[in-house]
Amino acid sequence: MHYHTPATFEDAVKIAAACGGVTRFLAGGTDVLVQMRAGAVIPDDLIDLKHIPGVRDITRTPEGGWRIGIAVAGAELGAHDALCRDWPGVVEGMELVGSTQVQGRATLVGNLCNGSPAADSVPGLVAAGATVTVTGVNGSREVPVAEIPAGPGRTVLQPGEVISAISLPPRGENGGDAYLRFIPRTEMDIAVVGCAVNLRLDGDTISEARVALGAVAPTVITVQAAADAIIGTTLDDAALEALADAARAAATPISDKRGTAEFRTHVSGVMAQRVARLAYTRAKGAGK
Amino acid sequence: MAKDEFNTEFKLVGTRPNRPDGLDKVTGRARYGADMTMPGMLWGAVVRSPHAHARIKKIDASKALALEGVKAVVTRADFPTGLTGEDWNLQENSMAGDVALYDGHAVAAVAATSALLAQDAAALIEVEYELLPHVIDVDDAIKPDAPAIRPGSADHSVPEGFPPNVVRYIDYGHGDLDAGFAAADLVMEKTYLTEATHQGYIEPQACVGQLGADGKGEMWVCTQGHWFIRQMCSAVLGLEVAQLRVTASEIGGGFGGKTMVFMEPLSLALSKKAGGRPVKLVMNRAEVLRATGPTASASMDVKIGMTKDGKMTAGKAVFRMQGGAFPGAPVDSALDCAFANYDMPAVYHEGFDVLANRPKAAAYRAPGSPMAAFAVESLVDEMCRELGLDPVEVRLKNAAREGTKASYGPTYNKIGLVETLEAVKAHPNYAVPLGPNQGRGVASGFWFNYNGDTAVSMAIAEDGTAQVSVGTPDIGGSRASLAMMVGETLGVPYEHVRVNVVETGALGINEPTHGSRATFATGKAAVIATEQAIAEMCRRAAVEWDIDPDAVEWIDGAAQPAGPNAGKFPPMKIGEIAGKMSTTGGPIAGHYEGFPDGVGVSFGTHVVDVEVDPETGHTKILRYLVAQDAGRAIHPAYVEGQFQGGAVQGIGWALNEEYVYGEDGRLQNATFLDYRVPVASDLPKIDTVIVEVPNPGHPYGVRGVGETGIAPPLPAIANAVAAATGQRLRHLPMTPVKVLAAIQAGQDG
Amino acid sequence: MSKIHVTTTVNGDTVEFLADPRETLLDCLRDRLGLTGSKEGCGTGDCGACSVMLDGRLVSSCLVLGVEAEGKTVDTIEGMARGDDLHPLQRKFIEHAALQCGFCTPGILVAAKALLDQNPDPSESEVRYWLAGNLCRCTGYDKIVNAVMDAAAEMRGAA
Amino acid sequence: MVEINLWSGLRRFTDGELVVEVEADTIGKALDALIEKYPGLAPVIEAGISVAVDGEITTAGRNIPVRPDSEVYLMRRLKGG
Repeated sequence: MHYHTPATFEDAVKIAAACGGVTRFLAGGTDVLVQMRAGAVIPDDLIDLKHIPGVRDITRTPEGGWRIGIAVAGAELGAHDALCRDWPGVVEGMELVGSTQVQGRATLVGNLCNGSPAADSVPGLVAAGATVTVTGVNGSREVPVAEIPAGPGRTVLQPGEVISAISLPPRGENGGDAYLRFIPRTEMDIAVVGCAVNLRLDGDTISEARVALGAVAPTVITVQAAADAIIGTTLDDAALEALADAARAAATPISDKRGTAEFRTHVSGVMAQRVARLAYTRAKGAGK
Repeated sequence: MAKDEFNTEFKLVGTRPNRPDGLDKVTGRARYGADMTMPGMLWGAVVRSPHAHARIKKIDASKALALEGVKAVVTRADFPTGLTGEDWNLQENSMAGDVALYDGHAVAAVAATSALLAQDAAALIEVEYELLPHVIDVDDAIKPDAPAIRPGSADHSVPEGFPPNVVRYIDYGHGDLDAGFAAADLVMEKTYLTEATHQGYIEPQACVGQLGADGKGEMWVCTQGHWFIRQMCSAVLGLEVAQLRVTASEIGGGFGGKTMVFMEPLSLALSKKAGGRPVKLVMNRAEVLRATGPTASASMDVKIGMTKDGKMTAGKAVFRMQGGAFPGAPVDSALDCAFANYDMPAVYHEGFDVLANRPKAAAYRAPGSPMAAFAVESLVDEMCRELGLDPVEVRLKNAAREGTKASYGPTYNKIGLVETLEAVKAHPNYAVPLGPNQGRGVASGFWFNYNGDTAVSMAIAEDGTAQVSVGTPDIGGSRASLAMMVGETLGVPYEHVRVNVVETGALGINEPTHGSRATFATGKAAVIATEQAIAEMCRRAAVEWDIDPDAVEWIDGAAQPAGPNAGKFPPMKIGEIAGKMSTTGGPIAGHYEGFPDGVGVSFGTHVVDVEVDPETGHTKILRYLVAQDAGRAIHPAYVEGQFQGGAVQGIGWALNEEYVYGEDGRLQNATFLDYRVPVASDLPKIDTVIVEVPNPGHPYGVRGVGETGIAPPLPAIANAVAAATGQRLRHLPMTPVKVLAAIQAGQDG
Repeated sequence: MSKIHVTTTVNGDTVEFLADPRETLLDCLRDRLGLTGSKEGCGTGDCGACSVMLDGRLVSSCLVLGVEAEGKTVDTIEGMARGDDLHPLQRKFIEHAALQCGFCTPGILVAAKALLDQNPDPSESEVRYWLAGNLCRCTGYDKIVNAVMDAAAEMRGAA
Repeated sequence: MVEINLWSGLRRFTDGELVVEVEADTIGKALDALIEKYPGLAPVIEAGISVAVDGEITTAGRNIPVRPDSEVYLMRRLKGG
């Protein structure tokens, strides 16, 4: 295996393009190293992106959003007060990935590119309307996070393409987001169901909402019907009931070692309600 | 015995000194299995079957052997033939013969100059398989038309005409069962299921083995018992036992799983083939889970009769257990434990040891007892609910006591079950009011404890300090408790005693640290050896004083004339006697070789409060209490540690731990990510009460404490979940999926 | 497959080693530098036995490549005591019988120190969640949590 | 004479007897006498058993003394974790 430490993303994609065999980009490494250890993937070329300037930075964009470097670890997100104030749901999703130790390494982009439908950080990013910058030999383009996953373990990235940054929109007024997942233990598990809600209030009434579900479909999904169920409401009992129904209707889970389809379907409604309440409370708090 | 009355005031016993291995273990200096390197050492890797059941048609290692730095490849063809019985089982499990019997079964091994190279070489070994039908579940495996895994492997106990995978059959009991059930007001019969779990020690198996062409070998290995490793490796490889010298490393947990060989013989076989260079083999976690001892899975029918005032009149247990592709599921001890808590006029037990395409089961903490406790203690709780009776009072009413004829036959000596039940009744946890969706569960458990072959040697050093050589690896602090008992007996400070776990060349055979035997058996042996040394020191003093040795007694670490008639001499301290030993007759030592008698059984009672999330089925442990009879706690902190550790393993078994197999017979959760042992945030404090009903068979009253604690959590939590939800879960683990389904079904799960 | 020369600082000492790029930092600490205090319990970041500090941040050294340590600072269990002076956590672990087999102990000590360095007064719940990635199979965690809490209290008193 | 209590599965080898009286003053002699009386028990005993004498279970102990009033039970071989 060859180990590369390019100084720019352009160099990184050039190296990737020149490599004939199995190539992996290395950021936090918490998935790549596990796959190497298991013998599942032993890359011929491993391209470490952490030597590229800026990849560890979290910066405010001129519009008031955020640009997050691809090697920012979960623990660094959690330590960034202003980001946590704006997008607590995005941060808490990332912070649920693995242990404290894994938090010292794991990254948003790595979690996204691993392609797991159960990735904890992805529903929050999707609900927030986050985008990523995809860099290839022919330049860069902005792609919504929601469009990156293509199926379990797969993304739409082409060989040689790499994500070079992740961007969150401006939080704006009276907004709140949240992520919760269901796991059998209290920590250290893969989500059996994950749900993120991002909403905005006009007074007590929800004026905008996005609902994303994880681990109940081949990719993280955006559930418009679930958002519609709570938009225009004050998140009263009827709205919550409609939200749960919409979430369950959208879920098309499989049964596997971590849970049955029936369980996942039911719990997606439970999680949606709990997350919506949390996001609503945060949005109310944000208004004060 | 020096102190066979139990009102003695002790100086050391019952205190909490720091453990002698503590400094090494908090600084990273302690050397475990994988921490050893030897000059000229090679690294090994093992090729394992990806199939649950497959004929091995061809193994081609030519590509691996062509790699520079690859020094040896071994397959079953490199092992001796003609083994029988358990020796053959161990050999077959170490390395598959004609047929791979489970996912993870070793089929070849390779040694090379680096770990990575060995792994790369292993990946290049090509194995051609012919798939055979497999069976995983015990209730499938016992069917008459199940794929026969090893025809002809049933032993003498199995009557003609039994299904092909039944390899042992047990039935026994006493009393008039029909009359017992007829005398009952309520008879209930239910079926309970438990899944296979793994010991889950954090240190994977690791060893460095060296074997020369002259048949002499050495091994460094993490194990609960290095004499067992020596005997088993010798049997598997056809070596002379005494030519193999085995040293036990520090051990990173075992819980029964490190009492037999897995890949250890492979390191020796590779070493021999590589010209005698030492070969290090270290399992990864997936190998540990796929190929080392899980426990059995069980399917159990239990029937109990009870009068309306709670007297148990009869009990019947029919247990089916699979212990992998080899005989050895702990169905007999499970049956023995089933009704051991109770004084019942009639009991009957029937057991089936069944083969399935899974790894060979190893012992796991009180083998069989947790499954039995789950079935019986759940049913007792169901009947208490049905009859509106208090579960602790019913247990007290039926509790086994001194003089009770045990369900497994003999009559109990002094035991402490009643005392544990009284202890939980008196504990504040038992009185905490519960809120919505919360429930409290109670259950008791039992383990025999064990003695086993034991050899100990102790010697006095020139300055009067003492060394004790033992053969039971220290897993939970036994070096501390042994030093305390020796120090107490010798009348010297704890710090003056050093306990060493020595290699196989230094003592007669020792059984492993298993069966909760280290503090009992090695402890008793060490005390007897110490008394020998004391007798010798008294003799030396007598010679010096020119009086009869019988006129000398040993008090507070010194020889003293035994009364005014013996003569007037100032006490001769141990240091003084030791300082002149070279001129008074040479070394002063004591030793013990034997099978220490006087084992005392241990009962425990646990109380757990849970809260169940009615929307997700998630169970949270709110409070947990262990009360167990320790006989006497030598080092109370380590006794508490055994109680707490056992309870938490039981909690894992009850809630989340299980082997999950796919339709293809492959283990799906061979990682700590998906084999879900309890983590710190899952748990509350584990409260403990050390009950002390001293064991008359031990000089300090010790009963083994290591194992009993894993049994009660399974039923206690099931009983608590039933109390919280109104639903009875009879299939472990009680995952959120199962609990939610039971809640939703709204009827008996 | 050529090896890569790595220079890094481990427990305050500048060290050099040759690493195959596939080797983890844990492999390199143990097999190249003889620092076997960090343990491998899983190799997948699920058990915490290999916990070390990398540039001041708690990581699983089984999820870091050895070559990634180039120019960085690594602190392991072997560097926790200052000469004969044990860190309060190390002392409290012995006093509270917070270890049985001791295999998980180095990783838990490194992780617990990382917690107390950033939060000198954690609640019991915070300790339990921080250490959720450090598996212990012997103790049931009870005495570990007690030892961390007691060490924290002592360190606050001493500060 | 001492009474040896068998487990019921062994009845197949003892003409249905569950309690067998043998002349012996040690466990070893008792086991030998059992085998002599019922040769079908030989593989069971040779495969390894435990013996409970007056409530105490032991695996070894051919030399353990038994008296006419001793309570003796044959049990399946015990091991621990």
